[in-house]
Amino acid sequence: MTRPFLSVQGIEKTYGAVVAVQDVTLDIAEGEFITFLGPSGSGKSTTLYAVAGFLEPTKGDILLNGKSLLDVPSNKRNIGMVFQRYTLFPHLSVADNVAFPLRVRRRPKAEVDARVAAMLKLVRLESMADRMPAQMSGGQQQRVALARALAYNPPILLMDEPLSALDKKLREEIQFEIKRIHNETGVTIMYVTHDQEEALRLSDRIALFNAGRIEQIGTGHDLYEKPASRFVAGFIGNSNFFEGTLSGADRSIRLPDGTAIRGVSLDRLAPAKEDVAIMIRPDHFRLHDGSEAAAMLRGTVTDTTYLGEYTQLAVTTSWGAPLSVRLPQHDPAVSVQKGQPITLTCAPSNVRVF
Amino acid sequence: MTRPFLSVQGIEKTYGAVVAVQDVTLDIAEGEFITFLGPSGSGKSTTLYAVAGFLEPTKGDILLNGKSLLDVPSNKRNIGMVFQRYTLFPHLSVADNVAFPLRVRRRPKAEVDARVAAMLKLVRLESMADRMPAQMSGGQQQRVALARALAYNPPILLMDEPLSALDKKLREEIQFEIKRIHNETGVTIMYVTHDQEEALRLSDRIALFNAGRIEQIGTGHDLYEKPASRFVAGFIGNSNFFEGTLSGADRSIRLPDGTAIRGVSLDRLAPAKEDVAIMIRPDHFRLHDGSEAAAMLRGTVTDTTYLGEYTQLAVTTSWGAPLSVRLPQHDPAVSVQKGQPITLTCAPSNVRVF
Amino acid sequence: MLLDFDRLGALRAVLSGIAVLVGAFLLLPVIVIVLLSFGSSRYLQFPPPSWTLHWYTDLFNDPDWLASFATSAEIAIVVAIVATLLGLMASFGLTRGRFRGRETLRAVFMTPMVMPVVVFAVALYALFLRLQLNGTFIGFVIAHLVIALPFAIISICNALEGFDKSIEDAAVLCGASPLEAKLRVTLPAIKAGLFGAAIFSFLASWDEVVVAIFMSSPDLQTLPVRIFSTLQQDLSPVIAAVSTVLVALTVLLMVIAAFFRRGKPA
Amino acid sequence: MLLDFDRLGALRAVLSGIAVLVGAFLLLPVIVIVLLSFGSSRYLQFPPPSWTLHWYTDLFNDPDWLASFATSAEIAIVVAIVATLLGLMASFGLTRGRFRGRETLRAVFMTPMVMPVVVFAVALYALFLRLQLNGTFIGFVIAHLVIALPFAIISICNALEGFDKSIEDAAVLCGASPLEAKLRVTLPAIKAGLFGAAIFSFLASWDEVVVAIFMSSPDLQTLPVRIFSTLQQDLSPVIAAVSTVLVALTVLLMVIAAFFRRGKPA
Repeated sequence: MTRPFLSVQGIEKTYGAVVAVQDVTLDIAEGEFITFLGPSGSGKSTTLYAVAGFLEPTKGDILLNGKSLLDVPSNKRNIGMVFQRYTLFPHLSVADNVAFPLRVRRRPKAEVDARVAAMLKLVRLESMADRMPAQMSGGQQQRVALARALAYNPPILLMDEPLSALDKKLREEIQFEIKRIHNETGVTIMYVTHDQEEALRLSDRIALFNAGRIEQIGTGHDLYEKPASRFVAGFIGNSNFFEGTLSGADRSIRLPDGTAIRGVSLDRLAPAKEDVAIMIRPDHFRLHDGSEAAAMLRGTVTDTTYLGEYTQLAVTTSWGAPLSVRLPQHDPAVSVQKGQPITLTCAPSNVRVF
Repeated sequence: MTRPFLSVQGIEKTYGAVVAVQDVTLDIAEGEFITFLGPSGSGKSTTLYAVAGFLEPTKGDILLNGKSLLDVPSNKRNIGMVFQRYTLFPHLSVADNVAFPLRVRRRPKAEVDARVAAMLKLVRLESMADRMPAQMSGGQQQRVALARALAYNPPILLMDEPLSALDKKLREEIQFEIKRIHNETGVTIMYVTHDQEEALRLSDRIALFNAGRIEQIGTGHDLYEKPASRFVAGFIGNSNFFEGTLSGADRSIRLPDGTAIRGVSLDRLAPAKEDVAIMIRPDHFRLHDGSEAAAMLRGTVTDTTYLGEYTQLAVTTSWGAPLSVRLPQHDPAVSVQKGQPITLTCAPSNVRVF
Repeated sequence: MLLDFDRLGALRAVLSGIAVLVGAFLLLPVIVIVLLSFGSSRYLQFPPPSWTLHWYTDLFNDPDWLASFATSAEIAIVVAIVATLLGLMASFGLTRGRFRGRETLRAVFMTPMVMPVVVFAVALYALFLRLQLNGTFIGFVIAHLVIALPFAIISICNALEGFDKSIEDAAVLCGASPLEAKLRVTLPAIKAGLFGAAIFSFLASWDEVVVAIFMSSPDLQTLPVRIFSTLQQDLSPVIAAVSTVLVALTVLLMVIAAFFRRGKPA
Repeated sequence: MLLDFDRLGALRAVLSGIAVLVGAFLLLPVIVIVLLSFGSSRYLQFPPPSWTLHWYTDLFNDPDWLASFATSAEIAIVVAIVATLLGLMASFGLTRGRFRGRETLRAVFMTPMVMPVVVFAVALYALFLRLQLNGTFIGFVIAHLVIALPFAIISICNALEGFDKSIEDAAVLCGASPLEAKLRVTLPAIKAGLFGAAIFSFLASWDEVVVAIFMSSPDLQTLPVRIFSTLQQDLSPVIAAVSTVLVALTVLLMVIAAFFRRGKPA
């Protein structure tokens, strides 16, 4: 196996008795876009700050091209970073902000000017070179911050929830820009967010953090389709959980009302487990059309909500558990009425057991 | 026609030369849940404040059961209101907050106590009667504010973006509570929001505001499926717009590359119009399966994004326009690759022309 | 923030050290005076050769000092009450009113804080000569009101600006008249600010000396004036004792004000 | 907010009226003194019988007044510079340091603002007697530094707290050393606060009278001290003229400070 570009090895950070991150290990390839996803306080930002050199891990090491970064101070790590808050230098123009890291490095004026022009072109703000930060919108400021962070060609770009202060439309627009810039520059990006859609949209791989540890690393497809734990299944996408038991020699799954579900993969399950949690995503249900099906659920519709692209049903199962179901608009089920009994099916490959 | 419960008649409000709302007219039935939806500054809050009596319209009238409200001061209008910000009285306990409107009205103690208990039960915070507001989360505070607003049985409840400060999960939870309370109490609700999903989820009818006027009033289904204007189509749900022309005796629609689209309803169109805007929603496209279709678009896939519940394609049409397409996960198109040519179809009933 | 800046340790230690030194420098005079008041030396030897409460006994047996104490307290209490009430009404006008020149008026309110106090003393003296208010209780109250009002107004304006007007609007929609909403909701919610205004006004009057020197008559002398005039004749340890009492009372009131501020609902 | 409260008009008008009256009450003494300084009456008749610049001519031809003016200015300028520099370092320690008792230290810094100024006068006088600093320039500077530092620290601490530390962090990640980041990014960003600190420190020294009375010698008298001592002998229109000059300078500096504050990047 080839040596990884950036390697985080068993990082731990404690504040007194509080453990912020624990045993975080991951390897990142050159040019990869990796996202740290997780709820707030899960340790994703702490890990990023350790890479930036803003805090020293209690244990573990961080290697870049095989060399430890720990004894290198932040300002010598040559890492670019875009912060959650707007961090443009308020007394400097846009061009001077982008030029700052180059001037600190005492590069010749011609090189600085050329590089500033190139960076502003990259983020499509050529016309705003002379603006002051206070005259710009939040979205524009973050694009300038991105240009500044890339100005000195850092091998790694860290982004700490850079879009969290922006509204939804603008966020999507800048996500698109970030993806384009990643393609054009080939820089390695470590991106922190708590927004799963943003993570899915941007990343090559996602590291899902929970309570200071990495719960699962993989592509968005891996995390959505093959969640390694109940936490992952609950965090990525919408999900219904209900109780079930494994029984018989064939270890088939039984729902509380006795219905059996067959053909579900039990690979990831501890062998001796009997009481299990069953997970089905709201959009994996279909209205039962009368044919034989491997997984069938009976219940009563308690509410229907028209949501444009789909219709959401609130269903109470025959054993009283609430169920959320999303049917595409063109499904015949859109005519389902409140209070009506309903039978739903789901492909066994879409049923997860934990 | 029976007399409307609440009637807003030609309201206008100007501040100097600035027109905040103009010619806003709508009738609300008793027990209805109506939502004012629109971007910020569109006049939805101004209209609500006029009903609350916090501002006096420059023109127009507001009638409750046929009687004008304009000369009734705010504190005599008997209207309940939940504000965007947390407005619990900070020095009073939860129970005293809910009791406040009853005590102001000098109701007997026994009635106040009974009513407070009933209201706290309604919002499911019985156990928190003695808490102070500062000890509660934002979601709990808004539920107490709701209990307080309903304590004196007002005929109308106004809600001004009450959930905008809460995070997504909590927002959905309280939306559900509001819907339940609306069902249980039968109160008439006027609700302001800028969140289209919230509007779709809660309302019987939606009034979509734009630039101080009502653009369209109707059910969520009406606004999504039969948008009256390009603004409505763009605001509710995701949408692709592109240019087209009407031609020939049959007034069929031609795309810039010459393809004709047939069978599209032109009802809402001005008769003489030739250059039109065509709108198709991203989830209304299907992959062309080779059969004859009424509407066909050719293009090239420029990007694919896996988003869990669906896959999003960025497509450039043959005449160079960007197109956003969402295909459900089980569609065969999920195997489409970047750079590949693609042919999409859309049912003529899903094509809108403006 | 999670950042702990282990790496910036050296710079941080230097800056913290400077902060502590500057703090010590600022406290030094007060510490010296407190120590001297308990020292046995008639000539303020420092460090004191031994400790005694003698000067406090002298102080509390001197009817002149006690009279000044009473005068100061009476004036300061009346000033605190009037300044808080006037300040409350003025602050409502300043934060809620919408008239031309509101910003200018706000600046006017701060005038007595930034004006040289000696100019105020001259001006009030000249004005009161004509009105025959010099040496009267009411003259003292008016003069100190001018000094104290800006503090009351700052405290109450801050409280009112920190108070979300929507809460008062909510009370009105609940059925309370605008005045009732202010009395039952707004005032209780800003009570920490009102209390702060009263304490700061009290202290502004209680500690004031320059204007008081010109106002005072032989019969009506506030405590700081008596300290000042005694000091010009002789630096005795009794003055250190009075000063210590003055400091103790000030610190006590500041602690109460801070405590009140912290206890207020967030 | 869009609310315009047409309905609360009456109450609002009353409150606005009170605000204007209180403002007039606070301005009255200053207006009287300015008018008197231009009045022709030797005996400060009010309203003045006619107008003259006579007293200003007297003032600017009197070497004693001019010497005091120079003394005040020299002391205040040195105090402003030293207080701003010391305040900057102390403020960094206060806002960035993380040591036990940081909150206490912050309270200590405010001591000179809330302590009775007469106590400071007593304490510094007693202290300086021993150090033989009374009547010296350095003594004045140290004494006024104690009075001025809290203002400088408040102004700079506010600026530092309003400055997002992430911006400095960004400069460090851009390759600047921690010290370089402070000099090239943090200081320019808080320059309005530094300027405010200098102006307030200058004014605190320039306007101070009580401590200065005890420090001063016949050779070294600040302007407020000379006003004070002249006033005790005689209330002449020249004093009104000096007071007006003092007020004019104070207002000028406050306007500059306000302008600077407004001009800073949002």
